[in-house]
Amino acid sequence: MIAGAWLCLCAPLAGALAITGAGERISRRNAGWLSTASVFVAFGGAVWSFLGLRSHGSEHGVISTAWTWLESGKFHVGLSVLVDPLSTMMMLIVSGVGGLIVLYSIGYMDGDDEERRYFAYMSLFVFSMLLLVQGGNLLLLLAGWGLVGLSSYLLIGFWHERPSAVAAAKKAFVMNAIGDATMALAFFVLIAHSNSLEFTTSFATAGHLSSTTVNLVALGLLGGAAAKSAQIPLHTWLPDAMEGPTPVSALIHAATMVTAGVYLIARTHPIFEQARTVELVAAGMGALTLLVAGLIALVQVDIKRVIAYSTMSQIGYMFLGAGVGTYAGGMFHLMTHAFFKALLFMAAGLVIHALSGEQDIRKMRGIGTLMPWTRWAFLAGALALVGLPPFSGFFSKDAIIAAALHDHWYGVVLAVAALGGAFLTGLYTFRLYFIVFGHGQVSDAIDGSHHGEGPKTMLVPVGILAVLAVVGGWIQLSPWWHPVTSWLSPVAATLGVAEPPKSQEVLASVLAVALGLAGVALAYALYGQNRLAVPRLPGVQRALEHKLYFDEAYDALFFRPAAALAGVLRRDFEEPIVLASGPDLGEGALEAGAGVRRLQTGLLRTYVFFLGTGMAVLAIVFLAVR
Amino acid sequence: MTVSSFTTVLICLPLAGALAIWILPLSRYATGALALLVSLVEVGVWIEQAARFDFQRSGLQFAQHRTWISDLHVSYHVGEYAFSLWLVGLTVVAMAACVGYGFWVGRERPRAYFGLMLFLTGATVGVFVAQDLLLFYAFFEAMLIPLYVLIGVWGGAGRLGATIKLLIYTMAGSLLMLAALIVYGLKVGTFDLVAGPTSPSRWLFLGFMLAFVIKAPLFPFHGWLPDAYREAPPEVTAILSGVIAKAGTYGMLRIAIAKFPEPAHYYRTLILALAAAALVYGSILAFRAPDFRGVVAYSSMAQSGLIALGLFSGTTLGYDGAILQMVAHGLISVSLFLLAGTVERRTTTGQFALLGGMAKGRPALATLLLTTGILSLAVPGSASFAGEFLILAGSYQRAWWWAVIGAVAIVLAAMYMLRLISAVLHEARGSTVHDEALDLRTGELALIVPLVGVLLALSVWPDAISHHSFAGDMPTAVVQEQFK
Amino acid sequence: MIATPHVDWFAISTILVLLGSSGIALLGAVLVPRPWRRTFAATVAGLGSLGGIVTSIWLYVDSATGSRVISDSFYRDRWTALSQVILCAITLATVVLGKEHIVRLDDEHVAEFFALLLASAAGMTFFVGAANLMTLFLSLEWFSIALYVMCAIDYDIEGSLEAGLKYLIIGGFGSAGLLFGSALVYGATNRIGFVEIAQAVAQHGLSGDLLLVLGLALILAGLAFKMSAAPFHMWTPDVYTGAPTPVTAFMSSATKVAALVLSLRVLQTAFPQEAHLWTWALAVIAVASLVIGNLAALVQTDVKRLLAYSSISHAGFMLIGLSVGTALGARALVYYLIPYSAMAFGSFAIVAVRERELGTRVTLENLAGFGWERPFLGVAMWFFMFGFAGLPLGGGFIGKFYVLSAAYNHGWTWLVIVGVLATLVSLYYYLGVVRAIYMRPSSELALATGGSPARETLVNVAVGAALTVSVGSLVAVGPLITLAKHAAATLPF
Amino acid sequence: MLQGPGIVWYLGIAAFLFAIGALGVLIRRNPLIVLLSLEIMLNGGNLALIAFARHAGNGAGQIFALAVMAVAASEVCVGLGLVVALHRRRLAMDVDQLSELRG
Amino acid sequence: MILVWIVWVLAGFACLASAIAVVSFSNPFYSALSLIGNLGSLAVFYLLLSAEFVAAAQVMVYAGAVMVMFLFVIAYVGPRMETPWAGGPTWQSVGAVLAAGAIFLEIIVALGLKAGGRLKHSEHVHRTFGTPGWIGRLFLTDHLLAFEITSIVLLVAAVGGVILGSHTKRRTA
Repeated sequence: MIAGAWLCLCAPLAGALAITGAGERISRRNAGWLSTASVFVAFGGAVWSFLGLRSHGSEHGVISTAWTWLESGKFHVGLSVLVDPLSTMMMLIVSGVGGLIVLYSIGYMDGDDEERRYFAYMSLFVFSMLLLVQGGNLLLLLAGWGLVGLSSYLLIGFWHERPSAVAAAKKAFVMNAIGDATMALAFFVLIAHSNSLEFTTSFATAGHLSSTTVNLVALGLLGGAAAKSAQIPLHTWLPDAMEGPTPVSALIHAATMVTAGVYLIARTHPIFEQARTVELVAAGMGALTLLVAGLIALVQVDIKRVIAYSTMSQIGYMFLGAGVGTYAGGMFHLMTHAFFKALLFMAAGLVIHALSGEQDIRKMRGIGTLMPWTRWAFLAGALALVGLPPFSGFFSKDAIIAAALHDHWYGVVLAVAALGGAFLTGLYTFRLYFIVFGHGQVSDAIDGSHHGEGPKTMLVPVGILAVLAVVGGWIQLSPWWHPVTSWLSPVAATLGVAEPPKSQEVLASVLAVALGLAGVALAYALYGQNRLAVPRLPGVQRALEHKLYFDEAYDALFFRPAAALAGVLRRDFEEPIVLASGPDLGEGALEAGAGVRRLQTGLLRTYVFFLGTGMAVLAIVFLAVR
Repeated sequence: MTVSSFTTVLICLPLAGALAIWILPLSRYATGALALLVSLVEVGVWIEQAARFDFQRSGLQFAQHRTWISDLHVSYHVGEYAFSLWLVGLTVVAMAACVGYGFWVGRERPRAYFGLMLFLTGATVGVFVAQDLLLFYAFFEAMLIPLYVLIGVWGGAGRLGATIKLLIYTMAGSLLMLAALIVYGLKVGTFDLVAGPTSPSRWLFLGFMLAFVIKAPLFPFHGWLPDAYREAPPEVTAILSGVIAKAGTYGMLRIAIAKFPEPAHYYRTLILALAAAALVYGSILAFRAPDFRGVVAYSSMAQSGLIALGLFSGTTLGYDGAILQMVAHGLISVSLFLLAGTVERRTTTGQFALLGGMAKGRPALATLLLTTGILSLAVPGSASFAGEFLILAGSYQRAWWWAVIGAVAIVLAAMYMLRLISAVLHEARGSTVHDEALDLRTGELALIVPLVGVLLALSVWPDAISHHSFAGDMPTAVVQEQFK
Repeated sequence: MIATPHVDWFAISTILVLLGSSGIALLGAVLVPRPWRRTFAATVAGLGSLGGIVTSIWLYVDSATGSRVISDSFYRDRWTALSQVILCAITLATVVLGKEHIVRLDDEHVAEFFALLLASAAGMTFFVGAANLMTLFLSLEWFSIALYVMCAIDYDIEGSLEAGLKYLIIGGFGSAGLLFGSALVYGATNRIGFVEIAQAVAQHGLSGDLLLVLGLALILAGLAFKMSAAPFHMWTPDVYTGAPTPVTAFMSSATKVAALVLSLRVLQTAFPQEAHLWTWALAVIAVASLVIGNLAALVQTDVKRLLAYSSISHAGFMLIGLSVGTALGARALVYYLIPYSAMAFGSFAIVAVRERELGTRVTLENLAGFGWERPFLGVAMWFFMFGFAGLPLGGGFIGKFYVLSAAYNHGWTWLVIVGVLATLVSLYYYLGVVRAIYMRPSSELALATGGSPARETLVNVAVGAALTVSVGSLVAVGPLITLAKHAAATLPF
Repeated sequence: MLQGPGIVWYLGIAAFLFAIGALGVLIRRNPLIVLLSLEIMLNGGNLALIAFARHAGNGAGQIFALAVMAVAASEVCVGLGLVVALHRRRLAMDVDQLSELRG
Repeated sequence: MILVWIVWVLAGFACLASAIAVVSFSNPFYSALSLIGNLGSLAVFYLLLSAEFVAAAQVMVYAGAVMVMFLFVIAYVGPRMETPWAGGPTWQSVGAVLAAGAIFLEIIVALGLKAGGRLKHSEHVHRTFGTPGWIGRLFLTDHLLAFEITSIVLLVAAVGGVILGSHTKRRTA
């Protein structure tokens, strides 16, 4: 079991190192296969751990420490992996979906100059993500947390000749660094109080902390989670991150990394439970994000950006779920979301690949007729996303809405937001679907550049994921059948308040499905059949197209002042004062020297005069002092 | 040869090598080869010493003691503590890499050059092992002598001004230290660092600290830094920032904190503020620096601030983190500056406006620069992260705001370092980047890859340093007892 | 029958050896044919100074307890002997340097030069042992007059005569002051012997006596003049620049040694009751020298002038050791003198080489590339400059440490601060020299014609010796301090 | 017993000589006159020595004075030699003109 | 007594006047001659102070030998007229007077304050005080070394004079 976990963790790292080290001695294609293999080995390891854990029957999982990673005084942190239900679930998702996406990349990246680098990065990412989920203590979790950010940076900026890609990569990293920093601060508090970052010790400590302190800790963790999961206000990097290759978007910015925030909340829920306020803030944040992202998604014309906003929105659901206490619900949605969102991205990738990189949905009209498989796959994903039964999204999303509804007035607000989100989801998803795959004139631009359906390496993973997107939700149909919840209960027991009665479940499901369908219908009317004119609200539209001016606001609030401050410091402090003060003093000394030098007239009488004066003064002083 | 003489060997071997190079009329190639050999042997000696080091035992090891000036109680007293062992290791490894770099690029006037490099090695090792104040001071100053010539002769166009600034600034500090150490030594009747008692004098503390804050440097004593780092040959800049600056922070720990506990306590907030200022200010300026070395230079200043933050937080985590960070940052900045050198050799410039797009077709350069840059911004999981984490966790225990400032600096570090990476490697090809500019050659790889390798190894096991810097579990106690 | 006093010939053997070889050299000026004259005189002078070293070492060994000899007018003790060793060593080095670098014209007056050199050295070796005001004054004039002539001996060089005349007149003024001061002290105490003066002051309660302190002021001024301490220093740059460089090398090292060593003896032996006056006065003079010497040196371009100002600032440093009036100060002074004189001599010797090679004054400009052309001399200059600056490349480092320690021990922390600040300022111009010899390409330099090819063998020996002493004194601090301690032990503290 | 004016009067003269000699050195430019002024200063010292010798009734002062005479003669000898050399080199007999070395 | 006083006043007057004359004549020739007068008047003082031998030496060595040397040189280089006070900055002339005046006043003040004290009563001296024989004895006993080195000083000066004064063929060009 433990060996499986280590295997799972190390295989992708070994893959990354092997590809890097081999350099040009390995062919591009083989690099791709090597990477794929390493991730599937990891999946094998994950399965091994899963089976082992099942038979082992351990309640809280097993920690295996390789060696002490960091130690100072009483504080010490091992390089250890944790195998427990939560981590195994994540391992399975990460390595499984990851393996499929890496496989898909072989086709997608075929022909790129730097395929090797790509696959090395991909393996590195999978390793980092596994470290994040397997890390046996908070510090290793943070290490994985940072490393996924790094891999994300590397992969977003993969096409580094594009300034926009580089800028997006930097933005993603910096935003994530903010999250890392707040998490680190939260850890400092824990260390100060318990000298430990072990999960159990820390959670136990949290119980003894004052409410302010524990709220601060939770807030720090939430900062990290929000940054990683692109929740408002730290969300602006995610749409830009679509500059990366599409499989990257599928893997990192849809299936795995961005959902790490949910994992973090689930993992550290004992702390959040001590800090209910913060937990509710998280839920509210999720609600806000899911609405805002849904709205923005309505007007985007870049296929990947639409899906990206949809991702933000769906993660908003997960946060909502975790925030109200149904950690398992959040995790369940995380899993199904991984399936269908990866699917959507990969289907979109097929289209983009077929169109040689074109991402503007207005130029894709009619592609569906040329790519039927892709179209079906996309449709499966879209339906899962909207959450219509029996597609996977239905089961997971409705559980969250139901849980939210259960809470008092705040819960109602959250549930209303979530239901609004369901409507929006239907609308923007099918707007996308109808524009891209709807019936219509195949645009001229497509004809010339179209490559047809992609290669098998791409279609097979898409197919598998399409199936998973359909059936993935069936493993849990709360409240009647809930293996996921039970599986996770030892580590992420759902809060009592989040245990919704059956009536609520039904109510939530009905409402959500109805609203989702309404959205789909509206989209059909607007875009599928063009029966209705898209309402003209230029102000709103412009605001949404500018993503509600978040970027502009951050630019004006943070970047510009900081840059200006740096400029001012440099121009008005560093150069004139710090750098010049030394030379100025030196100038002063030199001037004094020139003064002394002028005394040295070369005239004998001056010299004698000074000698005589010196004598006289010395004598006077001596006489006076004696 | 007894075990104790290892330390002396570490000092004298490079000095003897320098002498041999100056005296023997060797060819250009043979000179470089001899120098490299000597520095590699030096590394070997250090490894042997590290292997024999007893990390469980407190107190000085490999110590040697000879009377030097009897009537003032000055002695030749050298020896190593665990943390000095690491700093010595940093020195010898960094120097070997830099000597190798000089060999690789074929510096003009090789005999003078390599002699000076070896001399510098000996002097720097001396700083870290000296256990007598005057001896420490002598080595502290002796480092400047070769530096002055190395920068002044082999440096860039503005080298003359830069050298003068470097020397005057650092000497301004260290001469006041001389005054302070005279007063201390005569007052307590010995210059021995081990035997000497603590002193409550605030003036003396400030005298010592001034030298260290200039050398490190902390804000606002860094007036010498930008010019020196820009004008020096890259390998010398690497030493300056990777090793020499650490002498400043080492001095803070070994002398300022250990010998002046009461003043250190009294001025703690002031110094923490300076350190934090260095951290933030350096980061901000690094973000605006227009060239490769400018960024790394200011980031070094920021890192010195961070280390000082750890040391003066006065906590166990802070001390351990500071030592770890000294070593990690030392290796990082050596690698970065050597990389800056390789970039400059290919493009003749370090100006970002003229660079860009170097990653295309140069995978080795790109990979190494990226790796080092990422390590430098302390990505979680790296050795530098471990150091930074410990330092900030330690300073949090002093007061929460230091950790918050440090956290801000984490973000700033990401900003400037990514800016550097993309300005050099990414986006459109710069006007000075030609297709003929090759990827890193074998020689260069042989220098930088081991450094990065050590860093990665440390990232995998930072505990190698963090738990082996102070005997026992509580560095605070060890420092309070003055490492006895 | 007059009972002439017992003459302890051994006590003055060094002086006699030097004087004797001076005489032989002088005879050589007349008797030896011109082509051989230089070699002959230099050899005689070299042997003479070597002999002087031997006898003074012997004297050191054999004079564990100090005493006064020949009617109490000369000290036979280790203080004298140690200074004599230093002086003779400087003389020997000067002979080695001068063999090739003095008086180019037809070897005219070469033998006389060596004779004068030795005579002047003899005067100094006497001066350091003088035991009363009269022998002090006479031996001062003895070596001064020889120096006046040596400064002007190469009167074809521009400025040589000017230097000689300036030195003579200012020197005359200074000696007149010293004389009048001696007269006043004599008048106040009726004594001229140092010991007797102190005794008289103690017996008759003369401390603070008007004539005594007035005399002390004038004596102090006269001696400070010889040390070229500010504000009595103004002749120094001009004379050092104008004099033939070997003479400058000799003056800058030997004269300072003699003046400082003797001043300490006079002040400690004859005026211990007035210590409250002269310690402060010397401290102020030291500070003035440090300030003025260093500041003026900052703006010099002529290397000899620069070194001259540097010697003023070093006089300031050594005066710190003198001014504290303690045994530690005395040790510091003696110790400091050893590396200082080696470095001062060595640096001027190197200037002499460059001067000869260029046929013109050496400036920072035309030093360009020197370090690469003449690696050994370049390295030596490098060592000297850094050593002067107090960096640990030579005994100057320990010397500064020592005098500052002495100042602190005396309770003068402020003087320590002044000392380190002065060192800081000095760094700028010392580094300037290193910069000139190494960091400017020699292509910037248009070599003046008219220089003669350098003859380096002997110079290298002399510079090498100076280098060895200056570096060696860093390593062998212990033994040197022991010497200094024994030497200082003969003075009353 | 000293006849005539007391020792102090002699010393006053000596002081005056010393001062006037110093003044001469300070205000005259002809090196010859400067040398003469130096002689006056030395003579002032000599007078003081002899006066004190008489006052104390001990011989050291007189011996000292005699030695000073010799020294003065020596200085003059060298000084005049320099003046002659200056003359030969066709240099101006003016110490203010001798300011080649300065700064 | 009176006679002594008269002699003293005359000599004093001559001494002061000639000293002033030395520094004020513009012709060095006259200055030199004035110095002879000065030296002569000093010789008178020496006699009054029972320093017979010194007085004699003063006249012979100084006024005789040294001054003759001076006059020769002045004749050789030609008397060059020069006004006192001229040349150089004004502050220097003022400063010169101040410095010289200060030295003078200091000594006078010191003497004046002491005049009533110990300086008032001079010792009785033996008749031989200051005689050549007495001086000679001192030279050979108490001050043997001073005597010897005086001769060396003279020798050195002589050699120096020869070197500086000797006239050899100059290098052409």
